Amino acid sequence: MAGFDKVVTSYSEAMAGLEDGMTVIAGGFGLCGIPEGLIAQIKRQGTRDLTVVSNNCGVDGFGLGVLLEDKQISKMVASYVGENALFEQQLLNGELEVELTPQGTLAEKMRAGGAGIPAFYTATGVGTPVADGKETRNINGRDYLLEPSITGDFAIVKAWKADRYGNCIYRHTAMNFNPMAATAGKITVLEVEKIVEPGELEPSQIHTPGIYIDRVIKGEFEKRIEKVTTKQENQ
Amino acid sequence: MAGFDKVVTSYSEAMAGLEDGMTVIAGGFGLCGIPEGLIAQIKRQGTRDLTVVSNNCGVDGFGLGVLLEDKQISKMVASYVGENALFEQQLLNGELEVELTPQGTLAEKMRAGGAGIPAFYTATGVGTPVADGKETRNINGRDYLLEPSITGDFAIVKAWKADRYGNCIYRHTAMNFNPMAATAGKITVLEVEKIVEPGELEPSQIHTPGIYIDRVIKGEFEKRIEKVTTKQENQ
Amino acid sequence: MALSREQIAKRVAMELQDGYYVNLGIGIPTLVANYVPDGIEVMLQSENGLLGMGPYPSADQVDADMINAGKETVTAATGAAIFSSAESFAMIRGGHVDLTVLGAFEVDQNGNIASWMIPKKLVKGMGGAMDLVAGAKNIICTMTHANKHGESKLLTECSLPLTGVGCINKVITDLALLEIKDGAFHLLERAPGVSVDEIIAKTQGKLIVSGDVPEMTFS
Amino acid sequence: MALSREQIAKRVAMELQDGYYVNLGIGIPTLVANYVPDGIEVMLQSENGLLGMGPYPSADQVDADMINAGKETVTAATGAAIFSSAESFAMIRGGHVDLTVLGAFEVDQNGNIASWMIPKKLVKGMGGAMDLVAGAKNIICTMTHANKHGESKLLTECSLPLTGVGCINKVITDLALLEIKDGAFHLLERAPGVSVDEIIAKTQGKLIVSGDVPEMTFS
Repeated sequence: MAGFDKVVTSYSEAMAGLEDGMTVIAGGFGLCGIPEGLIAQIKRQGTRDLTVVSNNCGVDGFGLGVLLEDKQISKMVASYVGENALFEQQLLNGELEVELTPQGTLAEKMRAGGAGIPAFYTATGVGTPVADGKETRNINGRDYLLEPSITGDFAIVKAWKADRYGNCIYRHTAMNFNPMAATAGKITVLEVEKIVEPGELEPSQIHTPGIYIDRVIKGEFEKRIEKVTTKQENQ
Repeated sequence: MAGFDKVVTSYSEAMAGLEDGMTVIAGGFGLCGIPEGLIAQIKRQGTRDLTVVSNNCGVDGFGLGVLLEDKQISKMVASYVGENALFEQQLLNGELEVELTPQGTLAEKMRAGGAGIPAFYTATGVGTPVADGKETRNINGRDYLLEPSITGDFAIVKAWKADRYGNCIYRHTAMNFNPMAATAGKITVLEVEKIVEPGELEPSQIHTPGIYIDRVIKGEFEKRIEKVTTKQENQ
Repeated sequence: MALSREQIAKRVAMELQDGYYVNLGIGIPTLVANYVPDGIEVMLQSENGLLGMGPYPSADQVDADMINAGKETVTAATGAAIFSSAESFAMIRGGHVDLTVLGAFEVDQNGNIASWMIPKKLVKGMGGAMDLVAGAKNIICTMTHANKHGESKLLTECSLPLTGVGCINKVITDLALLEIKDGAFHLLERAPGVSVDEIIAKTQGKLIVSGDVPEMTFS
Repeated sequence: MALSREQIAKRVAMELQDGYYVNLGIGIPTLVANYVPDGIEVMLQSENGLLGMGPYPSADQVDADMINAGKETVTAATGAAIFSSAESFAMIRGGHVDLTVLGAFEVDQNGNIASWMIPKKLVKGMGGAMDLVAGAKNIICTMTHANKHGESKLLTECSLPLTGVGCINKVITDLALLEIKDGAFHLLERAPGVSVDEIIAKTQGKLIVSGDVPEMTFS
């Protein structure tokens, strides 16, 4: 790598430096817009005792779910985790700690983490179990919770197209948590479908500017669909 | 207006409901990306005692500066206001109150206001006059200021192209404060160079989704330049 | 007779207004999209990051990169916008969504809602529900009036852990339409053929019945 | 001899590293862009919302919609990105900018900086300076060592209202390059022909001089 060319050609380079006990923030919503190859690399590396921050934890055998197979995740921060039996089992066995976080608060925690905002107030969760142990403060007549931001040692992100500088765009709703995750990693690794040359992406249409991205790798994606719903079946 | 068609055809419709004493949040950076016609309409309407929140206050005779001519602004919240003599004069006379706010904090206050976050912590301004009267709190070993968010009765915003639903895109650096301003108005009025039909803008390339926009008007723009700098002069 | 799921959805749909941005939860709320009254346009917000959710795709339109918050493949309507989940919840938390419709286990007379957690059962998570109930200006809760044991789900005080506090304005059940205000359920409409007495019997929380309670109509 | 503005900029430019994202303030810092060493690429961030600021446009390229934070017409470099001011300051506040170069009225031995407000003079505002000094990992302050009355601007304690606290790592003046750490200015380099004694005389704050202090070189 020289200058701003952040493209790496192997997954081991892409995830170099990931160590046991680190925090990994992952983009994606369900199985949509997940960095499939980077997750596979973490499984291959066998890194353990990870704290993973992601809206969901994949399904059995796909997405972040594969990191459960060898018990690589010790703590999961997520808004909804109900899609895999292995998760359930490890949770009940006490092998896995879970911090359930409201989806919007989770998105904002990642954004705030990347934006140098250590904490913010939100009405979400006031009066619920989410408020346990958190400061509640009345501002202009309404109660709000103080929520700390999240940063990670690594962020793993999936985009559609990126240039060599890491400027990237996401495709449709595969955007989801990826832009915030991208900002919140000490090292942010971007896995993309296509690498283009700098200048090919219109500057004002870039979703995530390259300043947030440390490494870019071209991946191949299965893009498994969680729930195929079509007109024929439903209307 | 029916359904989601937010296009209005007169400036008086565009700014209907603006009353003396209200708070107006305006997009723009210097004279770049300012809603010229909406500002002119406020001058025409003669609405007084306004609190205006904007990064700058235009120049003498252009941009928000024209609202100083008839003393329509009683308070200005801005990060930098040094470009007009009239401003200086009204400030020294005590006719105008100014709340200087760091540029990044101002941008974030607007975003937070639109996003239902009543306050956030930032390191910006700690130990400076900006911290006077604000809570300072140590989080993870560093001091931060608690900054309340900003919302306005009206937001006036300038974009390049919008569809009838108010989905819009900005052109180059004329984006600046406009996306945040758009979210922070009880009523948000968008002045644009071109109106297109819904579906013409690529969904994932829209900068501001129409949900934030109440009225859209097509304007004509002078686009005055504050400092023309060219290669010939400088290199 | 108690309303079917479809009838509940149909009654909810009558609350829609032209130009509303609406978030529909999973279950009965999703069905509301099928009953938008003629002459009215609404735009559906899906909290993963889509404003202007269209119908399900045809088999050859299915795209793994185009899903809704229920993780179902969908299409984008004309004039849709797609954005990050942070932007999506900025909309929700900031009160820009006109109406949210969601299901619940319990609702109480103070507008509290419990919808995500049953102690000693495995908790899958709250997803976006807590943000939706905290942020929406206007929330309709759809549910059966009583559980399968005949116990009321409209309570004096929710017994389950809450999703949100004092946030529910309106409840549409299989038996009735009720408004929540001033610490009580106000019975506004009853399902066709359902007696006020039955509703009284199946409402554990404080219920206000004033005058004749009309039967629901669906158009 | 004291350095010219251009020479200060040239010395600052030697601090650049390949692949740095850099924010340059108004005045001397702006000139740094003209002296980026050969073989090194940097990308300039402009806080209104531009990453990858290019040179000034030719007369026929001038575009009112393409300006920098100094409100000057500029161009976008190849591979530039344009975004909102909130995003721009998310980058800055979040510590993603590798180096910030800015001017100051005063700097003190604890790394405090005063650069925006002179009491009893009209205050135009801090613009983005407070965010930049609070957010940058690495800040170089450029200034003349003393004011026109010969009074030091490198102080024990800033006398003017602050822009930021404990944030300046390095000062490059017309006389010297100094590092600030452990509550003192550490003299690392002197301008060619400027004596250590002159620097001592013109530094009011605590100054550490260890061993021979080399003269600056510019390449």
